Amino acid sequence: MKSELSIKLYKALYLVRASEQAIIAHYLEDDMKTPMHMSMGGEAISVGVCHALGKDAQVFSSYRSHAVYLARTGEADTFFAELYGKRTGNAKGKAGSMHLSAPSAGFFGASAIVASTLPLAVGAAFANIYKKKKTIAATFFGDGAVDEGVFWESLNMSAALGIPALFVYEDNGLAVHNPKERRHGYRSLDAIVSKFECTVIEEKSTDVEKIYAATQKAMRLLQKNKRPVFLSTQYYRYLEHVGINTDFDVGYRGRKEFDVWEKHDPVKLQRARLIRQGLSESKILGIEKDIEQAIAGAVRKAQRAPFPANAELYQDVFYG
Amino acid sequence: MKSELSIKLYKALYLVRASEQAIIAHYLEDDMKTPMHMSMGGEAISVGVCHALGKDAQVFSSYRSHAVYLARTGEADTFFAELYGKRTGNAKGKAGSMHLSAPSAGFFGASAIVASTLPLAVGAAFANIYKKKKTIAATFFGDGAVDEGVFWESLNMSAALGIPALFVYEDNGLAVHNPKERRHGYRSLDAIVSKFECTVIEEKSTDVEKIYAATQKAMRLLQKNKRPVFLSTQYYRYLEHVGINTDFDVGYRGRKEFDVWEKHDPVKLQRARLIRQGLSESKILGIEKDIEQAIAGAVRKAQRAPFPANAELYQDVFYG
Amino acid sequence: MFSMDKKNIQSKMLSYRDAICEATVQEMKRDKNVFVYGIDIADHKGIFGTTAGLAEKFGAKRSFSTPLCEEALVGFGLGSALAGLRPINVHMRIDFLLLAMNQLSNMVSSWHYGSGGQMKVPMVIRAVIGRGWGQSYQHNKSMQSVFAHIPGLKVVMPTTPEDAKGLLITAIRDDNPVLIIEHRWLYDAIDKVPARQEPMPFGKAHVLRRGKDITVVATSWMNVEALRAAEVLARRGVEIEIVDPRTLVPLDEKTIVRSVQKTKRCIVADYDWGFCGFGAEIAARVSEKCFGVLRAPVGRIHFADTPCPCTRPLEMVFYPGAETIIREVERQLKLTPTDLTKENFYSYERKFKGPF
Amino acid sequence: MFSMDKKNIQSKMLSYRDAICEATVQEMKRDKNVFVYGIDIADHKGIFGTTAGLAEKFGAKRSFSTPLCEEALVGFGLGSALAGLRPINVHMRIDFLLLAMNQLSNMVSSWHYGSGGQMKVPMVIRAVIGRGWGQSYQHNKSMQSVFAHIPGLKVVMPTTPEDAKGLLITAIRDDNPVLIIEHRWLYDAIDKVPARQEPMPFGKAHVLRRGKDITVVATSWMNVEALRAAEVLARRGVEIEIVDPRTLVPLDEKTIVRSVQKTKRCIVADYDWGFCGFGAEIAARVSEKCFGVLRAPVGRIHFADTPCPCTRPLEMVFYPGAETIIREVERQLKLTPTDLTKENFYSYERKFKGPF
Ligand SMILES: Cc1ncc(C[n+]2csc(CCOP(=O)(O)OP(=O)(O)O)c2C)c(N)n1
Ligand SMILES: Cc1ncc(C[n+]2csc(CCOP(=O)(O)OP(=O)(O)O)c2C)c(N)n1
Ligand SMILES: [Mg+2]
Ligand SMILES: [Mg+2]
Repeated sequence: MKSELSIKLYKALYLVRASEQAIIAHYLEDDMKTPMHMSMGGEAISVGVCHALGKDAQVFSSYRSHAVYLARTGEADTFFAELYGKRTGNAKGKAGSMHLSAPSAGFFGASAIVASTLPLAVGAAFANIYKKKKTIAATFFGDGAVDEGVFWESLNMSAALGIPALFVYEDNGLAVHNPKERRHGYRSLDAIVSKFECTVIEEKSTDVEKIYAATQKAMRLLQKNKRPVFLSTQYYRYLEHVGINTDFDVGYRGRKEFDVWEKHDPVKLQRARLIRQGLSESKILGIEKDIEQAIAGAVRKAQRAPFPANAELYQDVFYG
Repeated sequence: MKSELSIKLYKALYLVRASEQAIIAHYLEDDMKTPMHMSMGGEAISVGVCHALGKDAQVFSSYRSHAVYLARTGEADTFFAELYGKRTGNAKGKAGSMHLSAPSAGFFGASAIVASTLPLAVGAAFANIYKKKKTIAATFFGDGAVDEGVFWESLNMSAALGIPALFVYEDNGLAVHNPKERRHGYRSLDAIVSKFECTVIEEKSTDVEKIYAATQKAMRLLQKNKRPVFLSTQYYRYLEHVGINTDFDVGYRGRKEFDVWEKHDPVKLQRARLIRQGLSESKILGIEKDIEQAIAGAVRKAQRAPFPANAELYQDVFYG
Repeated sequence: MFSMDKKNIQSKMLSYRDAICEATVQEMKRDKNVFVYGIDIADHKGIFGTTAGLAEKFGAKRSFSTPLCEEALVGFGLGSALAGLRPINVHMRIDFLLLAMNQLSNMVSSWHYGSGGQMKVPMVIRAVIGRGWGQSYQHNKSMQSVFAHIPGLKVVMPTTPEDAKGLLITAIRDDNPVLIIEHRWLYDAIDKVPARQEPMPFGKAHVLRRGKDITVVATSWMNVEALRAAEVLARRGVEIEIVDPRTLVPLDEKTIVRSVQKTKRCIVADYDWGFCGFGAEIAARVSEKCFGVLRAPVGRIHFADTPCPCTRPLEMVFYPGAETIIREVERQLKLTPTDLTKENFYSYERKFKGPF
Repeated sequence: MFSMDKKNIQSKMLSYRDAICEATVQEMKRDKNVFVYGIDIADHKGIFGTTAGLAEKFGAKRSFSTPLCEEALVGFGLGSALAGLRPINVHMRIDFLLLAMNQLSNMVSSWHYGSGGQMKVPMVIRAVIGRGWGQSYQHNKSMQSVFAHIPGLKVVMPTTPEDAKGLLITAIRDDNPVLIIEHRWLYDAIDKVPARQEPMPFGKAHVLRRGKDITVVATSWMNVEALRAAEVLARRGVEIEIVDPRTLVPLDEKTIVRSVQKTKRCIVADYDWGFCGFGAEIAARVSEKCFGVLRAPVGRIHFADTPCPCTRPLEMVFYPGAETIIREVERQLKLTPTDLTKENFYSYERKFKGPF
């Protein structure tokens, strides 16, 4: 039982990690013409939350959405198709990396305007209680997003009106290159948010199962209390803000920090757990290989898929 | 000494109260064609703060700005001229009641977009430290304004960058007709703000001298700490949101509440203090009469003053 | 009272305000996913009476006032629409809606497109424009050109009570974001409105008045001014044709062009500033589509290109009106100026009461 | 390096990016009240290099990165300007500036007017537009018409490095709010720029190329496309005249009209959407002022009226370019289509490098 979930989560983590590695391997071919905000380092949060939420949740995210997309859909075919700008992408190539969505898998979309999905999650959560559904609406956002007024508006509104939205705060300490110490006029955001009619759950681990458990707790409290939950998480962004490279040499941060965090790498942690649980190295290698092959296949299919026809530019401006 | 200040503050309070009474007396003549957001009930805050700040402060306010204007300028001539839409108003009639300003008296303007002057005060405060001036920049705003994202943005920005703006929070419990309990997703705003790098001073009295003293304290701390101060005050709005009438009968509040507050009416309180300090009733009546005459004169002058010429419509769109 | 129970195809006299109320009630009864929210929409004043009684009829769940946070409110509507509701978000002034410009232009307008058509956004935003009592520069904007500029938003400006009702019904049933812009001086106008009204199609202009001499394309309140101008001009035998586009997006260019092809002259009287305004769009299109037919350049009537001043005399110059239209017609037709000294034009105190 | 010490009237080759840097440095040296702030303006990338080195030269007090809060940032600038500073607020994308639409349209644009001329607002806002690498619909807007629509804002779109420098200097010295819109593909363009430059007057269009056959009024990047189109067309003897308004507000209508009166034909190629765009304003004005002179309706070239898609093939259709201009010229002049199969047009990978 326990171990089945552990494997499932490992697969999900590995799918994200290996997909981003495939992006790195292929990006310089210049066929994925879309700016990449890589999830690497933060996989445990997206995977833990998305898996705990289950199939029919409504999830929103920022442009840093690869992990969310892959955790929601569990497959790489439409992912790479979208990155390659192909008709076979979920958005037919119109979205690219910054606007991924998969509504049928409960991923309601990513936005490249910082903090802009926060009120959407509140609105979706409202719709759920309106319709007396237990579905949960959640959004991911970063430590830059909380600088924006709409974060506070969304927090206040959901707290004042008793709307059980799940706010997943992903603190990587940076907005582009600017550390939060220079942007946050306070020491502890968690302390502030807990003064709102909002439940704060802190889980600052890169262990996917801890995130998973924290999310389950959040779900219980959302149902029970009819008020929002602020799930406060933390991770280290391995790569540059946008792009596929590390940037430890440009001045604003150093490699040392990475080395510390890398010891708690979410993928490694979960792999070690599987070993502890008695899964053999070869079984794990088998799992990894399957995923890698699926990704390689997805990349190949995406490369070969057709672009949308020119006329499609004008489609879907309006529905109907 | 003490008593001189008390008299000065009483004069200022009385100027506001009597000016608004003159508005009520003349409004139905339909010559002051501008929507009136009356200060009545909140005079102690505007007067206490503005007088403590002294001549060269830079003060911003919301559309509920009669008291601020009169406390900054100390005279009613330009005030009524502006309300009557006349050339002799500070803004030549272009501003009306909602956009009063008197930069030479350190009133940098009022805005009818809720919360919109908050960042202006931060900007002005920044300019002062930039220029190494001790001038203080302040803005008044209400319990509706703090719902808006820009309140939080301004608070956060000034706290993060160490900008000593003075935020004067005037809590009258209402935004139009909507009580704060329905809009605020928290119990204590003061508790939240004090978790920012911001000094919170609570002074929830209608006694102008207490507000004055609290403002002096705020000024000391602004200079010392290089961070914003949040001066938290409270009052009861005597009249309807906009207009010259009471509205205890329309359903959202009752007269009882008014009766309680009216016992601590800011004008009465200060008058009683003067009596206690030994000022005779007839001296006080004399003061009041002088002010009433000045106001009557101001109204008369405003009524007789010319409107701006039609061509002035096109002036001052751009400077120079 | 309005009733869904009996089929009722009669008309009755109704104010624009009540027409909006009726449409809202009708649609809230028809579809339980429709709800109304916004700042101060559920108080005793009910946005000039246009949302009055909704909370009593449908409960606080489907009609409620909110905290003051326009950006979040519009995003909230988007999220609720994506999750299956049909929100109606009301803004007391369009000036306040500008705080939500990001949600409108970056989010609401593009979510359907950006998802490759997977998600849809059935959302109505109602925003009030119009003059008041010395409202000055933060309570007077209109800016339909700004919203119409953004692909993915439909923009509606109803003039008559019947249009207000029919177009709101259509907007609520539309699976796209629709912005409805309502002039507050129109709320008092009373006219015939079908008791049970069907949706009124978007993209169909309304010829408010037939005339042979010149076409006036007018938006919102400017239609009232144009009708008043027509009255005055008719007395000297000049017949103006008034075309109300009703929906700016989608635009019924055909009806406008057909009218100008008949009259060979065109004025566009837009309730907004001029520079890059909707009037510019109409002037550009008419100049193109009626090239060689037009006897004179298209005349453009609009606000003065200044912030709006408070004081009444300047406000009167700021806003164009019937007189402005009359003078422009005279200019184009090379007529001597009509004596207007005895005319009574509309004002804050002397409101248009209908019928159309 | 640029130096204020010696009077230097020579020109040198400079990129648009460096021209902006130089203007900023020159003005910050000249006036200690000038400062630069915004999201990520002081990092090692320095807004595509346009703010690079300022923090080192002038310290963190006069050049600093801020929290992410566009609305507050613009209001902050307004407040600082009222208190005597001359802020320059930079936005990495104009799409983000839309979060501050309220401050721009309700506050910054009107504070001077609303105070009866008592207070002034010397404030510069620089905002970046332009294509990138599949940027999709939230990083592609331009919307100059929206800003130009608002009375009280000056709107500038420099095309050449010299203009970028001269107009920025003017903007900084202007006592009014000025929005400068810069296309990121222009940053790499290198051209002659006077080392010590005087302010360049607002309201003066730049005739980038003389020609007798047709006038192309182009904004920002569209000038580069127009020049490329001119090259191709010149080979078959068609000479287009290119007029770059440079400042939309104030607008130099005279130069545009004079050109069209000469060529008798006009195309407006605007880097933005079409509906109620700046192109509509130009088309309306030219149709009016050149009535009877125009041999054909004004042609309008603009973005497709859709949100911008990510995938390159559709993005190529979304954005107009030299080819669009060539086809429109051919259509107006009734020419057979030029064979363009061997032409190399500009793209993300094949950037225009100057000179003009
Ligand atoms: C409203 C807005 N302002 C600025 C930007 C530019 N920008 C893109 S990402 C980013 C930093 C966001 O930081 P954070 O929220 O912590 O997310 P992270 O990138 O760390 O995941 C900024 C400033 C933007 N996209 N939207
Ligand atoms: C951005 C914005 N939204 C809505 C309004 C409409 N409105 C005017 S005053 C007001 C209430 C403000 O309440 P508060 O800040 O407490 O100030 P008070 O009127 O109590 O002094 C509202 C909602 C507005 N002017 N601006
Ligand atoms: Mg971050
Ligand atoms: Mg209040």
